[in-house]
Amino acid sequence: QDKVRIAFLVKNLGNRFFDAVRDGGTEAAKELGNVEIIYVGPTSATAEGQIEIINSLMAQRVNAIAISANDTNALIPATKRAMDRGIKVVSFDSAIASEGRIIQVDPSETKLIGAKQVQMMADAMGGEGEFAILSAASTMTNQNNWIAAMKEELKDPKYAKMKLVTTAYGDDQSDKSYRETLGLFKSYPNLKGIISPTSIGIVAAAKAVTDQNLVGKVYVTGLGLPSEMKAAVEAGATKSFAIWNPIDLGYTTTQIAYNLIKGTVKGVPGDEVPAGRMGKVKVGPDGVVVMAEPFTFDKSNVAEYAKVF
Amino acid sequence: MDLTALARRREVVLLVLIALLLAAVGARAPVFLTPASLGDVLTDTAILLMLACGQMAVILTRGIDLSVASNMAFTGMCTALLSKYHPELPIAVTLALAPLIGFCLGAVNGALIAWVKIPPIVVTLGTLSAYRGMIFILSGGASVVTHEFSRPYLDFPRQSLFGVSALLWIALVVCAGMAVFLNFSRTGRSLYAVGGNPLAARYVGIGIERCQFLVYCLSGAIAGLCGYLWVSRYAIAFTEVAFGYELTVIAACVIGGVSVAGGIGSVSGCLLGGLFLGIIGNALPVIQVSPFWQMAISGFVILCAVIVNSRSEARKGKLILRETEPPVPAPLQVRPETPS
Amino acid sequence: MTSLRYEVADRRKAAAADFWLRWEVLLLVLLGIVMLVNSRLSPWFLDYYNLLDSTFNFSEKAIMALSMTLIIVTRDIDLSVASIIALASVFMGLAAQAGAGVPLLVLIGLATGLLAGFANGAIITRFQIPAIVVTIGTMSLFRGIAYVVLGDTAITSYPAGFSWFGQSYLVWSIPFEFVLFLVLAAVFGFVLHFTTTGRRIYAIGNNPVAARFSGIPVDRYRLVLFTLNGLMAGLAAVLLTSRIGSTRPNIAAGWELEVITMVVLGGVSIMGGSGTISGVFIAVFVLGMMTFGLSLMNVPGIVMSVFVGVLLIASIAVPILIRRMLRR
Amino acid sequence: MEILALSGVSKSFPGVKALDDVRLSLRAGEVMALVGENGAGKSTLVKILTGIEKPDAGEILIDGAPVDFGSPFDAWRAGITAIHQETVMFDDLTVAENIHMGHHPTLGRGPFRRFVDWRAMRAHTSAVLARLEVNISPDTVLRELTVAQKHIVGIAKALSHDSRIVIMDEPTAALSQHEIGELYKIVAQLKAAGKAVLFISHKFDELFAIADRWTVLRDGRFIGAGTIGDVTRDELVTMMVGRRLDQVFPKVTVPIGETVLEVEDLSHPTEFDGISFKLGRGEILGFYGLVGAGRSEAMQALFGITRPSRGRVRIAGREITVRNPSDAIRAGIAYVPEDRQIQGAILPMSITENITLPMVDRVNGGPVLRPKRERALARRFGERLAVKATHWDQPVANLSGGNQQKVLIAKWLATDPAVIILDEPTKGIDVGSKAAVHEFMGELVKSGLAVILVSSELPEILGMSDNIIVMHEGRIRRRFRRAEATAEAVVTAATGGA
Ligand SMILES: Nc1ncnc2c1ncn2[C@@H]1O[C@H](COP(=O)(O)OP(=O)(O)OP(=O)(O)O)[C@@H](O)[C@H]1O
Ligand SMILES: Nc1ncnc2c1ncn2[C@@H]1O[C@H](COP(=O)(O)OP(=O)(O)OP(=O)(O)O)[C@@H](O)[C@H]1O
Ligand SMILES: [Mg+2]
Ligand SMILES: [Mg+2]
Repeated sequence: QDKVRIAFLVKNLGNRFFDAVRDGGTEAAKELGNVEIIYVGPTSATAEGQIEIINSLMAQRVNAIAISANDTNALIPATKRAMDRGIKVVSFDSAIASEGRIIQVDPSETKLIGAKQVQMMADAMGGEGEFAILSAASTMTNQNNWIAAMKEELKDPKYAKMKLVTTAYGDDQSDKSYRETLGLFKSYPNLKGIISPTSIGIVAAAKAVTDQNLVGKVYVTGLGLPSEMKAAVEAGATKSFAIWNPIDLGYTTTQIAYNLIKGTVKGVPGDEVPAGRMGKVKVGPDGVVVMAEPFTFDKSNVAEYAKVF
Repeated sequence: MDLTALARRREVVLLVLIALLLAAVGARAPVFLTPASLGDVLTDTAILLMLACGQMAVILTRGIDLSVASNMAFTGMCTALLSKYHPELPIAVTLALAPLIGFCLGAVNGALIAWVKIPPIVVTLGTLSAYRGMIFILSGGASVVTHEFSRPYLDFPRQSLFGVSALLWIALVVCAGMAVFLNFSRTGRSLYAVGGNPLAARYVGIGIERCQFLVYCLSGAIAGLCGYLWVSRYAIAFTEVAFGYELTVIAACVIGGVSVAGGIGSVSGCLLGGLFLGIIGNALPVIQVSPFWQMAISGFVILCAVIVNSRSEARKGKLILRETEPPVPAPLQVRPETPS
Repeated sequence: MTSLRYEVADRRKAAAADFWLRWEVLLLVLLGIVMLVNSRLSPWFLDYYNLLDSTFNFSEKAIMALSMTLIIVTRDIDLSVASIIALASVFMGLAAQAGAGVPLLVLIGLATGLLAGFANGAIITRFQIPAIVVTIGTMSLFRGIAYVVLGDTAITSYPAGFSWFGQSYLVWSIPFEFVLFLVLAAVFGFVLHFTTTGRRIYAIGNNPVAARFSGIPVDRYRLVLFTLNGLMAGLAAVLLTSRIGSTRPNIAAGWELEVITMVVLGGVSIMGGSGTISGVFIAVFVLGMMTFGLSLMNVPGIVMSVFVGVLLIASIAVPILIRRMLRR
Repeated sequence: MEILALSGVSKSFPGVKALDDVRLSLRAGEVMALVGENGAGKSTLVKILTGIEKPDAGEILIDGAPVDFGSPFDAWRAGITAIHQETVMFDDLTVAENIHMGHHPTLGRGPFRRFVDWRAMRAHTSAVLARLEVNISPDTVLRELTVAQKHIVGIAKALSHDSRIVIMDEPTAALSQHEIGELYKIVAQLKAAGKAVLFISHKFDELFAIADRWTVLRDGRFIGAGTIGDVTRDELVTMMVGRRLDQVFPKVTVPIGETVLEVEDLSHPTEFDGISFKLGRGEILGFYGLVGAGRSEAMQALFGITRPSRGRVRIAGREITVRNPSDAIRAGIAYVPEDRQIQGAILPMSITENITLPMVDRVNGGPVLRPKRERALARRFGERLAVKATHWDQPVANLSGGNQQKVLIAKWLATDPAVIILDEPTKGIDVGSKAAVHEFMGELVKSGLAVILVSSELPEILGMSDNIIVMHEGRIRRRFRRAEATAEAVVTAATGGA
């Protein structure tokens, strides 16, 4: 019998986070047997690039496509066409709007992610002072959702002494993020912290803090990869940062896609999908599957995880 | 030189513009004008300045090197991998190897342009893609990040000598070397000839091919060196390093008055052009202009600069009517001595 | 009249080598090779529907390559096309948010492109600045405006019927976009090769000064061509926006170089004055089929760019080298 | 004593055998005239002697020893310098650098010995320019010089090097009478200093005035050589073209008809002022002046290339506004520009396409191309001017200078104009073609055209014109009727005298 082919279409290639997701997928494939994982992504993180790849995956008649979308809506026409041809489409990490996929696997809940980062910031800077956000491109859905969630969380009276001064955008480019960080230092001499909910931004911001000898004065936190953040944590620029487990994410997504292909579940809200070592996952409203709270890394555990992803 | 002639020099115009720009930014955010802050700006712009110098040499010969950013990223990745897998190698090796790798990539451009005679824009458009793709093939798409580099690799450009960072020293040496090369070497002068009038250059025996080959090698070597400096500065090497940066480099040259038609340009103009862009890039976050404006503003500034340039360039005709003295030179005597 | 007359033939006797060294023939051979290799390597390649669907990947770029051909033939270049797409898409998006209907949206897209192209042409001809310099500037400016307007938002509220342009099929499952490209290619080919306008465009590309002395309004032609190029970018914006149903400021990033690559691979000299639409037409397929084949083998896009870069250089270098060898 | 000898030199370009078994010898202290029709291969020979082109076969001997020039630099070191037919200069560099490009003086001493010595370069430039007794600063950017001054710099460049052989390829073609006189003196100076001069020109008067010996080429082949005293002009011409030419200026006088063109007070803020004249059917109106007198500028304004600040133009009594060249073409004005390579021909395009370009819509009878019609027209006018080509689709770039000029005149005749402006129509054209052009002007006026002839060649102006206008520094200095024009009076007016 033919192999079951599941394609992982990621935002862009060369991103360790997604590489780890793929590893999770491969792990699940091995367990399931007879599953082939295809790992693809555009050069730069654009919707057009992803659409081209969806077209080619459709032509190859893969059985399922798991997508981390560069654009919530732009992929819908393409994925709809794919679904019309019987290809199961699930999205993970960065979602496609509900009509363009069957299931969205959220690594964590937006609200949790926002709250977590504000909490880490508060811990690092002692609960009071000015801080800024360094985001990626201004167009990224999940970034913007998290920022909105952070702002919501800040309304909590226990954060009353913390002041969000501005949001800067580093376009997920190291040099730009770095420059933006330097700009923040100049514009806000009293700045005590930076939250960067993007793995490239957080590295650049931590590097800028170290380079400017501001360790101990300005703290960087946000979402990052242990392997990339190890140096920053060791230098003291970052006390703690968070990320969900990409391996579990890939693993679960593969399990869900496989079950959809086999027809064991439909993927409608209320379904319980068997997901190997993750147990059963429950499909929530709008076809969203939520995994766990983001995992926090600090001096105690970063070195260990840096070897993994 | 009288005052109007001085005012017509592009470098002077640019200098005034930069002063105005600094004043305007300083008025909004005085912190920007502190020596430390200006030092940061200079450090941040150093790589751009070097690249612009290399690019200028290319543009002087009527060429263009669109592959600098890809070259830079490739070389950066090579040095990064080297640092990752052979952290024991002394920094001097990296410093020698980076320009060498860049040189080789530039030499490929140069050979195709000079001897196969493919137009520069076509060759470098091709290598722009090809070199970028090679990074992915080389690294398997993975990035090299902070803790994977050896200490000296990351620290070297930040070491300071007489209060100036090594990065700036390198930029200074490269730019000064370029200025000396272009103004005081026969080869440097031939570049102006090759770009100004290739036919005439051929008639005076200048090896056009040699000059073309040379400038791409030079631009490549500088890009290679900058590749290491860039990666070390931002402590990350990945496929998309400096993506699209070639256009910023060219913009710096253009603002600095380098003529894309070839034959016109100076290192000082180029440096001012680079600084101009560098200051804007660094000032916007400081004066809290929304980052979304940054791109539009640089575009606008580039347009303004080239329009102003073109105005001051505009030929004022031959002014036949203004000549008052009839052109009757004294009769020429036949003198038998040998011409020297 | 005095004079000893010379026998002057009407035209040169064509040699066989001339035919085989014609760019179009070389490209056709190349296309053949690409098709053959791909069909060998992937079982999915030679599939009617797959091939037709793959045209979605390049139709918009190919349409822009047509007008870009004219621009490059007149010795100019336009690096701002991709940014014009972004700008036009943004304005369409704003109009859609304000509740504009489909015809109005299309009109706005085309008009934005037209105006942006006109702005390029006006600055270039009015101030006599090289096109490459001006369009590097407007490239940032136009996309910058898109960022200023959209900031961190995306526009997705397009009316239902709008998706027709980029997603519909005509007879025999041929995508509308592709048919549009074929029609436009025929029109552009006719204009460039069989009309006096085309003749004048070649004259301008070969020697703009002499063209002006021959009574050709050179700057007006350039202005019109840049405006036309803007219009084509506007059209591409309509198609692309309709196809993906959303607008972001980074839409079509990097397309300018892909479009220019198509044109140059099509044998259009970047120095102006030579090149044919048929060459560009074939080049579109060479690139389109090659990337489609590679993507069927799940080769990452960035690795494809190595193929594209090498193909671009090799396809130009090899005939030059062959000619040089033949001359020996 | 023979210092340069060439034998058996051949050179082919794709499709043309430019030189075929050519020989030539030069002796110290003499001027050798090299003559031949357009396309005879003279410039190609110069390029071979200066190392720009490599011969396919043959031998170059200097002082009896064979040499092989790998590059122009080798030729330069061997003591050969040339003033080339095309002005080959660097507009954006200074005079000093233009003269020294390719062999800048260096400091020669100390750690910086390989550095360019700007001081020495300037000083040397001043010295060379002083020897030519011209007042140009070495630091002037070339772009700011007049055409004549640029030419002087070109000459200075050739003289700046202590060369033994100086080649001048049509050096006088763009110079005015006055500067030609200066040049003759320089040639005499070189001769006296024991140099060998190879002088190429289509003007026989000057050849007989300065040359000692002659060599004739025809169709790339050596025809003959000898001493200038032993040959007559007619004999030379016969050798060049392979037949006799009897008349020099075949002036055809037709009665001047009604006024077709009337120009009144045409002015420009900086280039010319108060240009007024009338031109009748069948008239040839000559415009004379030094290079840079503003003739071309005025004509180009008339043709719509530049915008005049005031003035009126009437064609056949009707006032017209010329905003651009196509207005002028529509009104029946044709302008054959002086700069063939840049303003005139579209070199990579075919003869046919060049000829039909100004009226491509009319020829094709609509916007769609009809190759047959175009070729018929090209053949008609091309044959009328005896263009030498292999086929009508040949690129103009492959033609010799003279044949390019013929194509250009054909191009403008094809527009069927009422007034044709010929700006230096015989600049750099050989006798045969020149006679053809002159004869042709006669035919033009006979057929009722009015001709404006802008020329810096005095005999041509005097020989061909019905009326002569002399310009000086942008203004009309004097007008002459044919009968009252003498060489002295015209030159005096041109140099600003009364
Ligand atoms: N680069 C070239 N490629 C092809 N043909 C050439 C080239 N250069 C010269 N020719 C041809 O070689 C022949 C000799 O040209 P050349 O320029 O030497 O003539 P010439 O005697 O100097 O004529 P003129 O008096 O018009 O300057 C001509 O037929 C010309 O068309
Ligand atoms: N200083 C200069 N710099 C550059 N080009 C010049 C200069 N002077 C003259 N020219 C060129 O030479 C041509 C001659 O122009 P102008 O009208 O000044 O003189 P003219 O009287 O027509 O001289 P001629 O026809 O003998 O060259 C112009 O078309 C112009 O292109
Ligand atoms: Mg010649
Ligand atoms: Mg003139």
